[in-house]
Amino acid sequence: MHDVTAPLLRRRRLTAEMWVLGFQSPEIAAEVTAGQFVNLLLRPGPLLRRPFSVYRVDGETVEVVLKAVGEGTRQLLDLTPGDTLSMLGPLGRGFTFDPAWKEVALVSGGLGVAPMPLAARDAAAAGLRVCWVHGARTADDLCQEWTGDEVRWATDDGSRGLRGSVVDATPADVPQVLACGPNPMLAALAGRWPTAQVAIETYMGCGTGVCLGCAVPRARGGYDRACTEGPVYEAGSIRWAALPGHLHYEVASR
Amino acid sequence: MHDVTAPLLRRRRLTAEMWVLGFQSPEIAAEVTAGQFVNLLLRPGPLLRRPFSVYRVDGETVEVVLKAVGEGTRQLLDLTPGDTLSMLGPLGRGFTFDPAWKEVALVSGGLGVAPMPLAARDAAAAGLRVCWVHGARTADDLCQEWTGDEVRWATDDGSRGLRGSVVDATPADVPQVLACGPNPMLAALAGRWPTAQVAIETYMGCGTGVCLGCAVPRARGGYDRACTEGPVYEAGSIRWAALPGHLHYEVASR
Amino acid sequence: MTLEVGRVQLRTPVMAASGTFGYGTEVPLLDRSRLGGMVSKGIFLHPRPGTPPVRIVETPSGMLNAIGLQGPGVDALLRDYSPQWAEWDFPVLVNINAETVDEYGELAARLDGAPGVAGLEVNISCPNVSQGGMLFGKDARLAAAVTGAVRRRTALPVWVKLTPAVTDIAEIARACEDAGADALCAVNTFVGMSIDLHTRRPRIAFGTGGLSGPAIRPMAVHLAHQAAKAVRIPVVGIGGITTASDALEFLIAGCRAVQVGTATFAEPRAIESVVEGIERYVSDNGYEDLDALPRLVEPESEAAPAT
Amino acid sequence: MTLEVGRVQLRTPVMAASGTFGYGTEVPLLDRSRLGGMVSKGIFLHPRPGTPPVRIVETPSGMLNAIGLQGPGVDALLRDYSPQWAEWDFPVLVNINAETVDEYGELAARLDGAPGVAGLEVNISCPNVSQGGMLFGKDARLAAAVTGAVRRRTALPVWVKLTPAVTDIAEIARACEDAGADALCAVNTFVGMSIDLHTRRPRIAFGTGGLSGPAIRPMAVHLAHQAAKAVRIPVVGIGGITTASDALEFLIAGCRAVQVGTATFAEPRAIESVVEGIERYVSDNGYEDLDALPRLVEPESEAAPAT
Ligand SMILES: Cc1cc2nc3c(=O)[nH]c(=O)nc-3n(C[C@H](O)[C@H](O)[C@H](O)COP(=O)(O)OP(=O)(O)OC[C@H]3O[C@@H](n4cnc5c(N)ncnc54)[C@H](O)[C@@H]3O)c2cc1C
Ligand SMILES: Cc1cc2nc3c(=O)[nH]c(=O)nc-3n(C[C@H](O)[C@H](O)[C@H](O)COP(=O)(O)OP(=O)(O)OC[C@H]3O[C@@H](n4cnc5c(N)ncnc54)[C@H](O)[C@@H]3O)c2cc1C
Ligand SMILES: Cc1cc2nc3c(=O)[nH]c(=O)nc-3n(C[C@H](O)[C@H](O)[C@H](O)COP(=O)(O)O)c2cc1C
Ligand SMILES: Cc1cc2nc3c(=O)[nH]c(=O)nc-3n(C[C@H](O)[C@H](O)[C@H](O)COP(=O)(O)O)c2cc1C
Ligand code: FES
Ligand code: FES
Repeated sequence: MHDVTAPLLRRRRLTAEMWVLGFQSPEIAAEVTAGQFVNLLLRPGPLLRRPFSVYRVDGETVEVVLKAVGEGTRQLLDLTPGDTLSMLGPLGRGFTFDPAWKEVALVSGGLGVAPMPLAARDAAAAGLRVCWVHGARTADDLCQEWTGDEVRWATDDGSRGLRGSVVDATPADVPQVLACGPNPMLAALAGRWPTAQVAIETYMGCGTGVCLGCAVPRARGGYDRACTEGPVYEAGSIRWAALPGHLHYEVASR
Repeated sequence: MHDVTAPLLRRRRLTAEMWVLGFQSPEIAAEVTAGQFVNLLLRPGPLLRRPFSVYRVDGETVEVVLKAVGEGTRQLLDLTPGDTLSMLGPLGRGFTFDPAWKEVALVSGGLGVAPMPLAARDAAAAGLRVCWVHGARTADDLCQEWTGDEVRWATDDGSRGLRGSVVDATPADVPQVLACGPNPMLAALAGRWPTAQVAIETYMGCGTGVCLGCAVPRARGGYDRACTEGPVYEAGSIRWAALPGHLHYEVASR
Repeated sequence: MTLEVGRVQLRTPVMAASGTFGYGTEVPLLDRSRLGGMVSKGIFLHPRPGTPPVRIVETPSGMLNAIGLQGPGVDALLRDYSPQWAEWDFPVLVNINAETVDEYGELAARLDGAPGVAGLEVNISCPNVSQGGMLFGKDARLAAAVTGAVRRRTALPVWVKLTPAVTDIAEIARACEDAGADALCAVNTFVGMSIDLHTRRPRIAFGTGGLSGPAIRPMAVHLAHQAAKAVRIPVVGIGGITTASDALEFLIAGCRAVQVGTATFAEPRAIESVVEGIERYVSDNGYEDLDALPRLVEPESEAAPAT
Repeated sequence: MTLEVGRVQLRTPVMAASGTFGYGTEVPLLDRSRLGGMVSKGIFLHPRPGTPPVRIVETPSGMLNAIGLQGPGVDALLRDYSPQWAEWDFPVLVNINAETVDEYGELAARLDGAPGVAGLEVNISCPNVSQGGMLFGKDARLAAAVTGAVRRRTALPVWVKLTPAVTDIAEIARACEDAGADALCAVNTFVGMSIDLHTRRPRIAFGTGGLSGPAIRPMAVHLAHQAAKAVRIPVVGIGGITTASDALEFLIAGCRAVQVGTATFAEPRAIESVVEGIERYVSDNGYEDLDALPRLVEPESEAAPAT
């Protein structure tokens, strides 16, 4: 784990609301694997760090993808190149890849696309064929960047690809699925692919395993820590009903 | 009183630590008189506004002078041209000028120089001869910008002008004195020129007269409000012993 | 959005809190047509000079204040302000303060029937000089005694403003209700201290100060919720409200109205945007009016938290 | 800067607070040589699953948490952690929790003499199941009963961690001292609530949560100061400490040491810079050591504030 003072190098837009920010962070770039995250601290800024999956790595650059949903993400999008923040990572346990699968579907909804480019990289390294499945509300919200051998789109309104959910767009016969997106989507996926690997989001206090704030309810009973044992889990091992469907609050005014 | 969304237009350095920031704020520029202040709100930023004397006015531009002493001033100095803040003002009652004086000494220590350029402007407009007296710890800390008919410098170490205080550097026979600086300096001045007009600093809650936080102890007993009846007072009317000598705290970590 | 709260007719559910709005005579910029009502700066029977500076320090997302209830006394209030208030189209409550139970009663009697006074807000966070300086608001019996004394001496609506730093706010809320309060206000500032490392003195000259601002909001919401569950009279929520979302937390927690204090220091027009935001929430969600606002969905467990 | 506090030998005056440092086994980046000591996550006699998510929400300059004292129980603690602690060169106190007075005593007995356990920190902010869930720490008699029960069952140093939301913390501090505490820790989190406007439920699934972080610091400094004035045993200051200046406020207010909690979430190395800053302050001011640190210059008036 490293605590890197990382300058913003560049940013680019993916959709009307989604941006990619690239920070210089050589130690983390060198170590991070698909599904791991970094925890970002802004000063001045909110009290706690903000966790983000690593989107892509390019040399010494670590990319994250985000949209403004609250104070922290707003401040992140207000950074100008050269501004620095503290980047703690890589954190958590990412996806694992088994060459025996031969093929893998990378299934994401909305911002859940975040861990997928690295997953595609690591899947390819493991010799796997990659089927990229990505969905959003409507065509304009789709992240156009994709990597793999095949791509499938899904939109709620049918404006691009399948009209329906990414779960429906995923080839039924694919041997393994790696997924990320809103909890209800992942819960649906767990019904069909209980052995899928899913990267889940929880609120986090520390991101390093000491606070027990990031409780993930397990099917076997009890909770463990998204930041340490997770954020990637076997879909069938999660007690989905005990996870909040949406994490849609924001720190109100300060 | 106006609440202006004011963009930073420019900044320039006065000393190693002192900077002038110029904001576009036409309504306030048009109305402000010497000794009045503006109350600046940064978002994101500290809870309360930060009061600053108006340094100079240039067309639609309102200038303030400051150095970094805490979170608010640090954030102000981090602004880049184009960034906006909320500027409330003009606030308080400034200096008054009487043509009968013929001459006036504008006496300032350190950042106390802040209200003096406007005072020189308004004094000249009232037909007064201006003697500019400015002091600091050492020559490097002196604000070099001055306006008037005569200038006198004072430094604690004698590196420029008189070695000693600005009070000593002020011509003994000047008919009227307008002063600003640390409270101990103003208290010393009050001993010699009880009818001097002094601009004093207190911590402020609202800056607009509603909180009673900016208490100024008066010689006649009781307190009144630096933001409303002040910040300019007759030196002899203040109970100096009841004013804190230094306002040197800073909001500790948040 | 007019509504009646504790026998006072409010124009909107958002009022200006005591001590943060003066006597209502110096309020810049705010569009007063959006103001539900206001509470005056706290007044004593006699004039008080207040505490020496420093009176205010900023703290993380909050501030400490010790003004010492500087004020002109009730005679001057009746002479200088109450006639003006009588002209205004929003209600003014007078925040009353005293050092003994009798003095509270006396003050209430003096204000009874005064023009422009729509009601009394009883600040029980005052030290009881006859009992070693303990705040009236910290003891259910004393809080009830003050409420009763005020109640007996005036026909005006009586709101009692609760002290937050108590072991059980529900007990005190019930005591005030039983003693005749028309409404409760929750909460006042929390006692705090900040120390200057250079002088090794408290930054606030008085020593301690009252903590207000967003920092206290989660505690204030909890206490207002506890109070609202304990009584049948309306509760007015106070503490760290800056935006409409903040105000709505109090309303959903069971409050009938709110007061905004510290936030107006940074944003003199804060109350306008709070009112607008509440209106928007009510209409966006298709509620008929504020009374139709659904209340908090209580979690299963109501036990005290184990962190 | 080694010092003895409440019969525990600390390496520096800055400790890691319970619940923010796990069991000390997963602490990234921090240079442990600067750590004065640590307090483990709170433990119960039996394993506890903890509360369902959401457990944490951020608030202005603070955060609410309701972890529900998730933990493996004392057997697992003795098996998995205490042997490791015995190898470490800084003291580990175990934060003990229970639902009855007897259970506190039982837990203390189980930990007595365990390797690597330097002392007990008694968390009295637990609901007393046999008395309607009122926190032990809210009542002087109950707090003393818990302290006494622990004291009788162990020879280990006993520190008692005070609950902040009480009418009179000095009374409870004295009761714990009289019942045999070696030190007091002030303070634990403040109860708070935050409401989700979309679901109209508390954001914390449990309902309420404990407020920590810089927001609470002015209150914590005040309460630690009140406690320190009330007792002769040492007081350990806790609440919102992020920098050395914050820690020094507690020390000048009369505390002998401090604990850092929430700040380490953002800055895993916060404790290092707090220790360095204290050392610098002590040497810059020419004090021989921490004991020579002068205490607060009390203002003339000590009455409660009238805001
Ligand atoms: C392992 C992990 C990976 C993530 N990866 C990404 C990513 O690649 N791209 C992306 O846009 N977002 C990602 N998130 C969510 C992201 O952390 C939140 O959107 C962000 O913290 C919101 O911060 P804010 O200050 O803008 O919002 P606020 O709502 O103001 O934040 C308030 C608090 O809630 C937390 N929070 C709010 N929303 C979420 C959320 N959805 N998940 C977790 N915590 C939340 C914040 O961290 C903070 O503590 C990830 C979360 C986790 C746990
Ligand atoms: C009428 C008036 C005019 C002023 N004019 C100027 C000026 O022209 N140039 C300038 O540099 N400074 C001026 N000051 C002081 C300036 O307001 C403070 O330096 C500034 O508020 C410090 O903010 P901070 O966040 O950097 O410091 P912090 O110490 O972090 O601020 C904490 C709190 O203390 C207050 N505060 C801190 N120092 C002072 C101070 N010296 N006076 C008043 N409040 C203080 C802040 O407003 C804030 O509420 C003036 C103050 C007043 C009252
Ligand atoms: C400067 C100041 C002065 C105050 N004066 C009084 C007062 O005279 N009487 C009173 O009952 N409350 C007083 N209060 C408390 C407020 O009315 C309010 O209860 C408290 O500040 C919490 O709300 P807020 O966080 O919105 O400010 C004062 C608060 C401040 C900040
Ligand atoms: C996530 C979290 C878990 C905590 N768990 C415990 C606990 O198990 N036992 C306890 O006595 N205090 C617990 N606390 C309280 C802290 O030890 C500390 O008293 C409090 O957080 C205030 O300090 P701070 O502001 O530095 O965090 C916990 C605090 C947090 C934030
Ligand atoms: S976020 Fe603290 S343990 Fe996972
Ligand atoms: S700063 Fe509020 S009255 Fe002057």
